[in-house]
Amino acid sequence: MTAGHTMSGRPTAVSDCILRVENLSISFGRGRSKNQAVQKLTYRLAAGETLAIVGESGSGKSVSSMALLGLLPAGQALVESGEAWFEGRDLLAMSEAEITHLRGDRIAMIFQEPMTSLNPVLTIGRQLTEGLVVHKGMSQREAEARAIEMIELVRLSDAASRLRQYPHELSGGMRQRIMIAMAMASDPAILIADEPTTALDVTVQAQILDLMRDLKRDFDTSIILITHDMGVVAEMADRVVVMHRGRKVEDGPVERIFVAPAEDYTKSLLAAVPRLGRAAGPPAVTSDIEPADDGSVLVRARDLSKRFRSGGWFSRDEGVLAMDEIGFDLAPGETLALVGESGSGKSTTGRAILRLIEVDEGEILIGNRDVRKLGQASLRGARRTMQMIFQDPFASLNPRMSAGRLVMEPMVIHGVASGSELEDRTVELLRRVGLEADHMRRFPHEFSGGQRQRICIARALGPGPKLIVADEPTSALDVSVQAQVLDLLLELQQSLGLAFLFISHDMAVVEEVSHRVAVMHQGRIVEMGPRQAVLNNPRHSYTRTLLAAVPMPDPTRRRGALPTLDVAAMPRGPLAEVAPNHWVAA
Amino acid sequence: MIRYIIQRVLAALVTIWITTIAVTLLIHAVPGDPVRIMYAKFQSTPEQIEAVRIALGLDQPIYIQYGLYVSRLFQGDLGRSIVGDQPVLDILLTRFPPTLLLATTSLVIAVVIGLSLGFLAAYKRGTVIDVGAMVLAVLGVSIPHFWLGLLLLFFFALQLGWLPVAGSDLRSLILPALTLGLANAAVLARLTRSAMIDIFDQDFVRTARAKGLPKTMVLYRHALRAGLVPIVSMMGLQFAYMMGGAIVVENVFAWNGVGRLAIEAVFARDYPLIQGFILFFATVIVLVSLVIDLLYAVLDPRIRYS
Amino acid sequence: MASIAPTTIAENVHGELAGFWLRLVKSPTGLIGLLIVLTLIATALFAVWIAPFDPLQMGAGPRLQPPSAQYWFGTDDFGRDLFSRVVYGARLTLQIGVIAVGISLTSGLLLGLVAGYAGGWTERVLMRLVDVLFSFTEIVIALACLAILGIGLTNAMIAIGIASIPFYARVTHSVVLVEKGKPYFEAGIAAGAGHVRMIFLHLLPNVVPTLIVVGTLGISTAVLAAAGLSFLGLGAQPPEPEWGFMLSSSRDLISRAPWMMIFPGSAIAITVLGFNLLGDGIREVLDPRQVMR
Amino acid sequence: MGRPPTFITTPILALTAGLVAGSSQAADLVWARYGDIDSLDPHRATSTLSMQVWDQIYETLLAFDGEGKPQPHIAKSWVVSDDGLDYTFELQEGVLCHDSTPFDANDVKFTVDRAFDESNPSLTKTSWGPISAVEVVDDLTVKFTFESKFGPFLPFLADSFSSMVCDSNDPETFGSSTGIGAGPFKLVEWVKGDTVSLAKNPDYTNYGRPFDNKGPVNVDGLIVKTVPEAQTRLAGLTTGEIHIAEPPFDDIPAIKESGELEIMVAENTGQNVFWEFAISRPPFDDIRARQAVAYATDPELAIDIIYGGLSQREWCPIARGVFGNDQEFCAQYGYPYDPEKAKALLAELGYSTDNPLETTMFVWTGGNRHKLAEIFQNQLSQVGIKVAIEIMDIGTMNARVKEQNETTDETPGTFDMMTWSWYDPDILYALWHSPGAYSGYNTPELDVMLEETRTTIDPEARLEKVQAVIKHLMENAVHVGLYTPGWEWVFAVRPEVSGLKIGAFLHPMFNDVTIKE
Repeated sequence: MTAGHTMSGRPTAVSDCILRVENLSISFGRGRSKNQAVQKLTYRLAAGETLAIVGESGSGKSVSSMALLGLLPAGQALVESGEAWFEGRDLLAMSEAEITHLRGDRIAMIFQEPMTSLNPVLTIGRQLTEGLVVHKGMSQREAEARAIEMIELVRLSDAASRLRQYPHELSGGMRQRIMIAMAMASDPAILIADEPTTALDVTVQAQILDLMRDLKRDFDTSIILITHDMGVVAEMADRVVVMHRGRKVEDGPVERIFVAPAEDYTKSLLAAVPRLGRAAGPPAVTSDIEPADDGSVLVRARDLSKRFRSGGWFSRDEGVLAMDEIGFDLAPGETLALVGESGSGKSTTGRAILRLIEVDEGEILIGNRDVRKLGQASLRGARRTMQMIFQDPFASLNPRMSAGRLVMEPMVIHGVASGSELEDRTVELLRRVGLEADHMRRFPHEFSGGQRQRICIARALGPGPKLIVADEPTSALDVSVQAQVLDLLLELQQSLGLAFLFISHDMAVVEEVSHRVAVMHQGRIVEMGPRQAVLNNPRHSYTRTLLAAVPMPDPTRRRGALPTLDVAAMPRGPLAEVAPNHWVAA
Repeated sequence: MIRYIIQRVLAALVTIWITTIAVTLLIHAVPGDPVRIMYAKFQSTPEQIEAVRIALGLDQPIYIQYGLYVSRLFQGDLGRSIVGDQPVLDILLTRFPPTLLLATTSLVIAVVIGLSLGFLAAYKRGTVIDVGAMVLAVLGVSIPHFWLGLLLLFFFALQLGWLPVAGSDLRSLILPALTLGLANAAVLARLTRSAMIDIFDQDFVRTARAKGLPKTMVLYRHALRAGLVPIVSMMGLQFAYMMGGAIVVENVFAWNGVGRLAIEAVFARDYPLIQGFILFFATVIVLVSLVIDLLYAVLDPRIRYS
Repeated sequence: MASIAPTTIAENVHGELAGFWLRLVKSPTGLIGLLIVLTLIATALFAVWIAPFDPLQMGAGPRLQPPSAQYWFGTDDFGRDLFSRVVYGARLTLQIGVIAVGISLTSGLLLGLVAGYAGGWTERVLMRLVDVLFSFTEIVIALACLAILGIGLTNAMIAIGIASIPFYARVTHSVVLVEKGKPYFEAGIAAGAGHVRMIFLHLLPNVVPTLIVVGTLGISTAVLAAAGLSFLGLGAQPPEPEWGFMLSSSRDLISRAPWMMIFPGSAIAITVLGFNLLGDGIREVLDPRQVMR
Repeated sequence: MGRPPTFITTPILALTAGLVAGSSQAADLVWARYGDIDSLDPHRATSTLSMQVWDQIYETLLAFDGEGKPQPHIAKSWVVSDDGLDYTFELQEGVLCHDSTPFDANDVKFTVDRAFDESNPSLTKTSWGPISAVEVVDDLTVKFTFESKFGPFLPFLADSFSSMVCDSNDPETFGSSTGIGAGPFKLVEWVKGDTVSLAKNPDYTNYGRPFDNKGPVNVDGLIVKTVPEAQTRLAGLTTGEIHIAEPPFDDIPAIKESGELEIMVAENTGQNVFWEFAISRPPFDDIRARQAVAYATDPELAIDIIYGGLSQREWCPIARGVFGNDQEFCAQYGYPYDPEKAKALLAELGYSTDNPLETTMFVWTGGNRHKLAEIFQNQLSQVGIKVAIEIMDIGTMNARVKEQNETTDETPGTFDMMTWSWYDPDILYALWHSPGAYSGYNTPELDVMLEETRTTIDPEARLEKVQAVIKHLMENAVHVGLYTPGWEWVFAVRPEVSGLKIGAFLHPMFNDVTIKE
């Protein structure tokens, strides 16, 4: 961890306040279905300051910011009370015309989903220049010149040709840069960023955060950063407002919040955040389960390759290479983490092992049975020993079946038990994952995200599997719930001796649960080895970049500047053993 | 884009090819002897009927028949109609244009009224305008267009005498076009409303508002322009409904299009004419949908530059 | 999003169904639609008691009598009581709707389910066939069927049933594709479920709600189509009191006896409106978010 | 020209203006009818609709006078041999076909030879009679030779079924798109199912037809439009787009009161509407079933409801005004309305209202006939005969009736409301002499009686023969007369049109017609 990155952009003195929000209350719906989204929220934003508003989903953090610009849906939302003083005027009292004039000019906003925030049928140039023409009265040519200038500022190559491109021709990261260029073009006093990097890969997130910090310095803009990621808060924020169920829990300078949080909620929030590098210190209690070390192998994968062809009968292009000579072993009771960014092929590999996807070539042995040779019927039988948990708790349960029925399903299929014995096993499994017997009769839509994931786990345990492929099981959950589910998985591995193929993009979570880690990039494993070695002593440039990009939930230890990564020159050859059981692509 | 065009053109050709097969099989699906039923009108002797059966190639195995039918098709010979003992192609060429004229005029009316009503209802979602427009639309969808035709005929032609009851000139096009146009305007309004509501919920509309663009620019440059893509894709299906509706409406107003011809052909079980009619009808719809598909590609850059 | 599907578990189905009816009656469209449809069913069932005269009896009253206290809808040119004919017409209309939709819904469901579930070449061939049928439009397929089967009301019902199979196949296919994409489907396969179990336990229960909505709307389309065919003389034959046929025979007397045209026409319109509103109502209750196009 | 139409300016007008030109010039006479002709070829159709158009395009050798007697026309004189087997005709000089080729004996021979063509004979071949030879003596003289005496030959030569076809016709397109004759009008174009456009024949001279105008017609052209919907025809009449048309029967009283249009009712139409049964198989192979239908139907009530006095009950198998028609004589063997008798007959056959006899009634389109059929359907259902109605054009009906008589499978036999118009009792020969127009009922005994009606020339003797045939047909319920006239005999004419004459046996002629501006 290269320390010593010089701190720039920290405001020396707290100059006068640019935005003062007093007693803001917002509610949705009326009568019985009314819900109080924000209650009496009060906070200040100083000039040149980055204020982070942090909270879990449903805390009202983005609703309160949207209200400032009058962007809440007119029909449903109601600003019950509150004032928002900006440049001597109350934003909440302005007419639609006045606030429209101010939006995009004095206060700009960027959003979470870059893929859908740009109009797919209009060119980038048109969408960049229209704001300038409206607010600054520029001519089309002047606006285009300004737009090119901004594109270069957000570090995108050949800016001029970008104007004629359409959004679908750019990647997620590039589109977010365009959104930032669009917002900063009119040199706004305040930039509101609603979870700007949540949807991006961690390396791209790091670049965007660096860009935002530099732009804030150059344009002397104050930023309201809305996020749920404590790492991003620690890295970017000068001051923090913590929100929970519509209320401000506490606010204050970022160091004070992280080191000495006043409220219990903040304490529990910080405690639940998985911290990368904890493994560097004394081994934490949770991840010391030793896999069977008698050399027996549960899963043996060799040279797995898979190419996805696109298009109809006549497509000439050869499509995307999702898996390229993937090979690894997995011992009973062991957890191997497959980590990498989107498009790295990690979840494809997970599904290929279970033959939910057929690989083009390669060999898969599970409990020394060649899975690829099994006919349909015997494959279905073999599925008893290998189960799967999914990322999206809301969609991975059949909405038409009650919880009990869902958990019973695999057991019924494999004839594990029937009649009253089946009932008892189901109740026992539900209790095992922390639910009660009477949950049996309820339907999926009546459970929270965390409870649903528990049902999925109970379902997977039913037929007594040896291997569980967990595809990003906690990434859709709030941080507090995530911690409980991870603990449950580790405890089950301990008591049932389960082997996990754990797929994730979150290095901190990987560090907490895995015995061994395999880092994947564009379909290949570039580094694989024990967690300790790979995370603390990465030998491959991509692993190093990946680790460096992870924002640290500790304001004192600032992340170093991102090492420049030359993807083309990166070694991608077959793995060589550089240390005991520690392999790196040559 | 090129690949999209090729795909669409190929799909259209395959559709027409399958149509020719279906049309050839049609005559064999007839219970009893189709030739005898068709030529009963001319009290032909059994020998004459046998001669016709051979001329039509009905005694040949299916695939040879199909070959015969297609080879004759390319020479423009769709066989001779029983009713007027005239080449089917000539009849269709004279009777199709009025139907196309009626269908296109009605489509224009439906688009003009339907789109504006749907767009307005979506924009003013939840207000009294939206509810009013949608009540009108659900009524429009429920009123049978042949009854609407009779009502318009009763008021405008018989009571007020403003418009002719029937005829083949321009003034007698107004009532049938209005009947078909209004009926389908209601359908279009409902479809446009749900399409535009989807668009208004999109993130890029919120971005446009967040950029402080004036309401009209948000509505027309962003929302409507993006809404055109799904709406245009509906036009293909809508035109097919128009042509279907025209068949019935023509019989209300004695509009001398192919609709009346088709009904007479069914009554007289004039199979060569029915076969020709189905082939023509399907081909017209396939070609129009192809044109609309290509227009759709031009409108949507995601396809134009894929 | 409450679900109505006939879940395989009996436990709280009762609770769920009751909840459904409660919400349906609460929404105005659902309520009006339900009332109209119930009145139609009642009229059809108790036609014998409701109708004051025998619908076929000529000379039941003076010819071409305008609506009066004794003849609520007036009489036609044979002196038959129009109100009784419209009442008995309800029975035919219901038959048309149920039989036509029965044919098209079941075959369309099967076609769409197989195409969607099988995927690959079967899907491509089946859906290409459906597109071909679509380019024929429903009325042309109906005409072709009538040309083959011969004219008449039963043949018209079958023709309309066959003609709307492509519509149901396409709807089922698109819903199956959506459900197949959801993780719970992959979870079922991962759990080791066979094809039969996947289709009937996982896929069908999630496809059925949409089909209930589409089926209800389909009845109104079928009634409209059948009335259209009878209006052209291809469907109902004399003396059947079918509304479309009554409308076509009213055409010659349109200026002398407009009531002969107004009442059957409005009967069709109200029935179609009823089923449309009921369909919209059910859709609102089932899936408020997904505005089914 | 009716109420001046105020335009509703709708956007579509601008869009489609001028695409479809108006269809008729000012001085054209527009005659709208419920159906179209079947063919322009007099040998390929038998419908009245077709015959009425042949009258305008083709000439006949002789012409009927006011009372329906054949007079010289383009055949200015003729000689009959003593044995009645040879007829020699002298033709008028200078008669031209529409393509200005001369009309002469060769054209006559061409027409007759074509009618007797082996492979494709004329549908009305029998009505020409047993001609054994046609000889062109010289350009203006033609001689017919017969195998046996044939009384009805001369009246036939005045009927449009003997229309003379010019030999310059192109066989490929004759009948479907071309038709050259020597009549008062020339064919311009036939748009199937829509319009037959005819233009004035400038070189026409009227020798024997009973009209004042001896030269070409006064109007520029005659447009014969097909407008199936009666209301549409009425509307056309009121707005002036149509000059002559059959109005909706239900509106005739109102039209008469308003006096806006002149109502003309044709007399002496020679039309006869009658029940005819398929006797090849049950149920109508049994005379009791046929009689049950006759007793169970009340034509008097039906025609009163539908035609309101414009048509009369007809007891005889041949129409009023035709030789041999005698209401009292026919009534003795007729079938008065007697539902009880019908029920009794049906009971004998094992049928009743609970277990009805099921059959199908063929009816042809137009003239409110489908409504008549519904009344009969209702009357028959009251005695226990369940009838499905099948409506078709007359050409198809002729064929289907013949087909029914020739099939002997188990499907129940049908019956039909057949209609024929003929100027001579010889129609009974055409209908019932084996094999018969519909290969229906025939017996050797009836054949002999029918031949005698042809060979006995003396009127009193022929009357006895004809009445014997009528008695036989009615007693066996083979040909049960219903009403006459039955179709297209009512015309509504616009006030500015004068001079329309409707010749005997329903031949509207336009020679004297003028249109006042």
